[in-house]
Amino acid sequence: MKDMADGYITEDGRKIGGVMMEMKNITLRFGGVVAIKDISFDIREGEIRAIIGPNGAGKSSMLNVISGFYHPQEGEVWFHGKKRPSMKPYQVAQQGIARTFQNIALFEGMSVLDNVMTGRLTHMKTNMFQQAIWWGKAQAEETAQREKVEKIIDFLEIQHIRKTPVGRLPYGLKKRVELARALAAEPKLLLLDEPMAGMNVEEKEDMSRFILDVNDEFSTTIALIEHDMGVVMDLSDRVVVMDYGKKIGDGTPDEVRNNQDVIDAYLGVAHD
Amino acid sequence: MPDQFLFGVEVVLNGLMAGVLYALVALGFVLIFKASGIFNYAQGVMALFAALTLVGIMEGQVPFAHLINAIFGTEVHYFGWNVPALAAILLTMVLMIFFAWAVNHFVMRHLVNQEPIILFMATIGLAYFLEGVGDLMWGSEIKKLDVGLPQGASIWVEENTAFLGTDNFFGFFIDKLDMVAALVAAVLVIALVAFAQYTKQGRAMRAVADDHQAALSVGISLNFIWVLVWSLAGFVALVAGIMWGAKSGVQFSLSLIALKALPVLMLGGFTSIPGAIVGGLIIGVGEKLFEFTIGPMIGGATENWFAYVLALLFLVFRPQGLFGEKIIERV
Amino acid sequence: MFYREAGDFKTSYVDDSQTFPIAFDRYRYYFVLVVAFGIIPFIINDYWANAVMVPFLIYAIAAIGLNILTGYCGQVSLGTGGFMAVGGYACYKLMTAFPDVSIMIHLLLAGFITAGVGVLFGLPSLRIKGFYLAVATLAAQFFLVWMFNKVPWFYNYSASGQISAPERFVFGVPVTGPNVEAWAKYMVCLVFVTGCAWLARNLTRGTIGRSWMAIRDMDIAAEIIGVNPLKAKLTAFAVSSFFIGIAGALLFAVYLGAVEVGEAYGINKSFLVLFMIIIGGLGSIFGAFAGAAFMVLLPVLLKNVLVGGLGWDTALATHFEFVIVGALIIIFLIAEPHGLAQLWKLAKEKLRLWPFPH
Amino acid sequence: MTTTAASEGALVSIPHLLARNVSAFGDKPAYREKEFGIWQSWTWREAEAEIRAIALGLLELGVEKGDFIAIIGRNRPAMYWSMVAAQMCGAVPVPLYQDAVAEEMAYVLEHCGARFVIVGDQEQVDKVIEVQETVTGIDQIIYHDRRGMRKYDHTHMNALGDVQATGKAAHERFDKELDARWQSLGYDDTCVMLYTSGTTGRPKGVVLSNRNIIETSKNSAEFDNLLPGDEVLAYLPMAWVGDFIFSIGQAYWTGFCVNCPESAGTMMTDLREIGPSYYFAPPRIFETQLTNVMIRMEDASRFKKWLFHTFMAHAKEVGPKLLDGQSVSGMDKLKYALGNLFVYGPLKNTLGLSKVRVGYTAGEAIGPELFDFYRSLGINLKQLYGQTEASVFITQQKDGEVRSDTVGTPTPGVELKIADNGEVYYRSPGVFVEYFKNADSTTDTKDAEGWVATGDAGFIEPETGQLRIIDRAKDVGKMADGRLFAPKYVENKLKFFPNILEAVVFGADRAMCTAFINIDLTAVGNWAERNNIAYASYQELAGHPQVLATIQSHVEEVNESVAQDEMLSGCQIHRFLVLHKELDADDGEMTRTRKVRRRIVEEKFADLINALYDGSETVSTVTEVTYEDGRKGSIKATLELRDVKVLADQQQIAAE
Repeated sequence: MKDMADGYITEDGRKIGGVMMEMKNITLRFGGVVAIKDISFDIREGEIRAIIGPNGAGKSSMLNVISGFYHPQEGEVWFHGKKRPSMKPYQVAQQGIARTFQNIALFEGMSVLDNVMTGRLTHMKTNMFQQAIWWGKAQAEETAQREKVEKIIDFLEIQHIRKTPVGRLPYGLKKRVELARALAAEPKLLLLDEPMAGMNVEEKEDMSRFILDVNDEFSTTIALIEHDMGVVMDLSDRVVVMDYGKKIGDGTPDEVRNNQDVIDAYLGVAHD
Repeated sequence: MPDQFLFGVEVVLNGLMAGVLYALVALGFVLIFKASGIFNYAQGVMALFAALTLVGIMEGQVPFAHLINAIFGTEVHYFGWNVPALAAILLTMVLMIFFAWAVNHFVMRHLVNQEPIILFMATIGLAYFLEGVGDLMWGSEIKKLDVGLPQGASIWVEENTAFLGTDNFFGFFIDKLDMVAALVAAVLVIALVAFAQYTKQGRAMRAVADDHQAALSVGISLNFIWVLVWSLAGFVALVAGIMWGAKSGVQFSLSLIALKALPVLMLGGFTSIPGAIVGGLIIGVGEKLFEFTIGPMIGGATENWFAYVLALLFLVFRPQGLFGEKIIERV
Repeated sequence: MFYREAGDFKTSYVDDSQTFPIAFDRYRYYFVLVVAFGIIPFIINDYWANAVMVPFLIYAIAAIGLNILTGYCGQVSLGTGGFMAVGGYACYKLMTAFPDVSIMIHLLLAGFITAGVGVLFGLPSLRIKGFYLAVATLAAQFFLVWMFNKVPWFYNYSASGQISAPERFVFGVPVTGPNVEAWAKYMVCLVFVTGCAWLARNLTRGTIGRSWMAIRDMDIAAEIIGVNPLKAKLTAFAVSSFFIGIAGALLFAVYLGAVEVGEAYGINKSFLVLFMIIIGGLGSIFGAFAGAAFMVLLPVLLKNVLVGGLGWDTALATHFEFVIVGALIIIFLIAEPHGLAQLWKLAKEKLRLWPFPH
Repeated sequence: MTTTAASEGALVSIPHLLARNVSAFGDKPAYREKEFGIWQSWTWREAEAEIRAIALGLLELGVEKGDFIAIIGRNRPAMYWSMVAAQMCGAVPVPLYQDAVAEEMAYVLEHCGARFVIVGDQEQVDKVIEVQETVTGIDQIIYHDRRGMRKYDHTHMNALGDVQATGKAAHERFDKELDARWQSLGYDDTCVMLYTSGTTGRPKGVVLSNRNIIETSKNSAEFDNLLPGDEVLAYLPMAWVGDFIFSIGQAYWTGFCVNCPESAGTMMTDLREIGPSYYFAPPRIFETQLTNVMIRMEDASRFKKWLFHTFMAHAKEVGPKLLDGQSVSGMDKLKYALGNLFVYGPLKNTLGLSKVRVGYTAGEAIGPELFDFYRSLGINLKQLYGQTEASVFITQQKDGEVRSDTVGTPTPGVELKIADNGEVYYRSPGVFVEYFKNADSTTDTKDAEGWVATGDAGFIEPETGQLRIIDRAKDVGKMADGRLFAPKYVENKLKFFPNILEAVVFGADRAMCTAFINIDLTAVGNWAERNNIAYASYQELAGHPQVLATIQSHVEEVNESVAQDEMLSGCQIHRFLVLHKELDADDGEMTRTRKVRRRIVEEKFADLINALYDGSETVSTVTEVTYEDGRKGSIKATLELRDVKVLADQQQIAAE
């Protein structure tokens, strides 16, 4: 990895750009419990950034801070070179940050297609009255958005379940539908919260391929949390390691793998 | 002291007494909610049903008399005996326990793991059902309930507070029944707390309230606990029914008290027994005071809605209620 | 069994997302429309209009309204009666204040006014969830009824405290007042039902509908993927109240003619409409119709059987109705939480797969 | 107006037909493909524009007259367009089996010397790149689906879309050249080259001229009265001659619409959505469908089962008669109409066969039960007999003269003769030009007068003129005692049992017949599930005693039936075993069209055959297998051999 002022080149030859998002000295408390303690790191354009750590390290809380669901008591979030003011989650989504959830958060009462269509809500422009009349603007918009969504459905190979209610799907497919919903938003930054939790080896391979393809096809920047170390090391360009709310490592997979603090955290503490 | 102020104090006192009765109904809600997460809309109708049954048994009414007469063309109404109050109360309680079992066996058992809102709607259905059954069993006319509780304003209080007025002639008007009710409510709360703290069943009940799965894993029978809490709720309903029935007769409006208990709960939180008491008192006092001060200016009868609007405003600022903990949402 | 879908393929997204994508369903829908508009008006009599058709159509509108709020957006409301009252009284005030304006416009305006009131009472939904909200909507119910009862301006200071609809015409035919014919009542309601169902379908099939359902299914996730909860919930309250307001206005102006607020728009109305959508099916426009039909027909049927057939007295029959309605609610929630609409859907699926079982 | 002027007489190539179609019904749909959730469709005019763009692009890339262009991919309009575009450039399209392993692909690409390869997606690109290690002639790879292709070296690689774009941009330069090229195509120029799967040896490149294809398409289309409004579903391998005739030959001749499914997994749903009016499927697919029908009906309520069986029984009696236009009593008609409402109609609808006007099956003998089932539903299912070398059609069944045991009368324009040894010969306008770079084989197969040997033994029924096929001519042999041995005849009888997927019968020059059996995993697996028999693999299920017992009873039934036929009674099976693996094309045991390669099976499982004849009770064996990803492995198994009851020869009984 060659360091450059405004980016670097990865081992497999991808160009990584400048800093897209920067977390500065984030501290998050729930009542007396400190979930995140003074953590700083950045995410660069086009990179796959992993956050790892034992259970309860505060990884999900960090993702929740990025997506605007939790508001840290201290610290700043910088996005595209500007300090992000306190925002509602849906405003963060409108800025081009989409995510998936650790415990699948699909809309169970809707079909796969409708779920993915909700991913495009931030791109919908027609107002309520146009929609009530339907003919004209609303229908045209619906068709245009459907076309984009179908591309995603094709991309993730879920055509055969397009009209199935998500409630009936097996776990692995649900995860994929959730990814589709996030992708449908055409995000600049995609957050994945344990995208491979609970999957078998084959499903993990599929999901890894999709993640790489997404990064490759759409040049989407990806930040992910994952437990499976092997997967993380294969997928990601740089890794942040957290333990008990603190950052104990940050760097390329190789650097992190050889970091003594990280080794201690994983070996010394008998987490799962 | 000016009379106006004293009137106010009297209103507050009366409000407190009414609040105690609200709290009594609310207590039934809390019991069931804590143990099973069910918001039992039928609690008020249970009180009505219990009171109807009590009167029916005491007066020796033939259950379903109208129905029987309509079907068989007979003219039966009364057995012709009277049952003493205490025995009738016991019999009613037996019926309420049977009802608790039936609710669990035929309804709630089949709705395990449903969303709370579905359970809530099921209890609305239950309320309709029970109201219909009550009317079919005992008839829908207004009945007087007399189990020997003291009635009328307390002369003692009136005489002993007379000195407060400017001409020593004021005297608070407080219903004796209300005072009994307050006493009963206090006893009931203490008894319930003691039951929950010191008996095996009580501890099991609390365990279930904390964590269903954990309770199951230590061998507590959920079905038993649910029948137990529904029975307890039935008992509370019976007590509330007796109090309200004795105060204003046994009639349909009794079930509307249940609706009053809802804002009480919203204030106090659905899971807190002290919350129910405090909430009841706040609502009782609040609505009486509001009616006393603002009511005349805007047409009166503000008790109809005051409690709800108060609870609504309150909730907007503190969604978890008075005693509830702040909810940390997770994804 | 009767479905023949082979060769029915879609070459555009418009075709693919139409309301009745299967030809057989489409023809059945046209058939219903033809019967409703072309046949029933010519054969309907006073009994059928007053006992069955008109209340069915009016409650169908209300049920569609509540279903949008509860079934699609997941916000339970027990304030339907109160909002219907707003529609009724708004219509009355408009009719008496602007006698020259068409009643159809008044009915629509009544809907818009109710929508405004609905938004106002919907504001707390941003903070309050689940049955807390359900209870909070009771505030609307009780407050509004009290207000129409106690503020004389609303009933034009009439001595009785009641409001009664003056005679109004559409195309020269009386549709309100004492001289209305059965078919005229029926047609007014039918036009509104058709319009409302069409609007509701349009709203629920697109962006707004999906953001409602997203809020219903998982509100936190919905917000994180970009649904503005304020907008979604308030639009649901507005649209829902719009329909309910129209239903309330029709109930007053076309159906009852004269109204005492506590009786016509009491808490029982709220429950009635809620039961309609539970039995009919949450989150389904067809369910609103099915539920309304069921809850309107059930008492008529019971009355005919118990009072007409067995000679019971009316009070007894009413109590019996309570028992049956209560039991039905419970049975539906246990056996089929998605109501008649789901049964209908399952039956349709079965027929489509016939002779195979799955 | 030039194209209309050129009409009938000048329709000498597929591009000519295309031009005719554009002017005759330019706005009618020519292609549809389920993609992105809906049926994308192209009219003849739009299709022509796409094809022309590809052709221009190919010219720009330097395609010369007479070049071979390999086409590899699943059935997609773009792939068909590429074939026609190749023809427009004067090149020869060579469609390949998309599931061929790299080895097979290498042989074909080397043999035809393809300069251009047009493929569907990344998977095929990878294979072709692998092939390029040994095959040097490939100049350009053109791929259709861009997915995953970003990182490839594009110096000799293009996306089809880009080729079209550059083609369009360069149209000023190449329009004239292109028009000159396709207008100069002649009736005897090569239309397409198709590689036969070859039951033995290397694949052979069958060169078919425009005359072959167009005459055959014309004759067969007129035979069945195919119309521009017809719909077909293109789902069979593009490298198979049948697909070429149906989806290009007949489609361009009649102008009907070709529909491509979304993926292999959604084939059945897509079939149902399209509801083709002209449908072809090998018996295997009909069989799978019937098995599914029966399995699903098992779970139905008793009433539905009763309804189903009652009406199906009635249909069996009446349905074929109605279809053949014979007279049927009014009562029967009424009952059939009821059945149509409650059972046949919905059944055809769920199977997607409601609208089938002309249906064909071929390739293998179809079981009479199976054949009658579909016909009794009112589906006009017929048989045809054909070969790549004949541009498919040799014989076809006429409407109203359909039987399960014959393959029909000669297609218009075809002459038949039966040689002394029983082998069937034919001569027709569809007879192929030659085997590419294989003059020896060509002369072996086709004599100077144009007669082609089919390799099948059969006879023409004197009273009906229908051809009846007994077996492969070279497979019909003699047993040690001189009695006739027709393995295919017995194998087909075995395969008519739903539980039996494949059977291979041995017995040439031996004293008795024996057999290998492959069980049908769907049917037997379903049976096992019902009977709570747990199994982890095909192998385990195949070795289960109860399964063996069932198969044994099937074999005994077949023996009874074989014993009826005096000529073939010697073919009764004395011993059999159930194979521990499914015969597979990847292992070379079958052709890509799923015909058993008898020689290879005999070689590979020689130890098992020996065991069948040496009387041993069990046999242990190790077999090499190829996994889907091309890796090799081996499986070990111990198989149980079973003796079967054999009926005494009727003649002998009579003699004694």
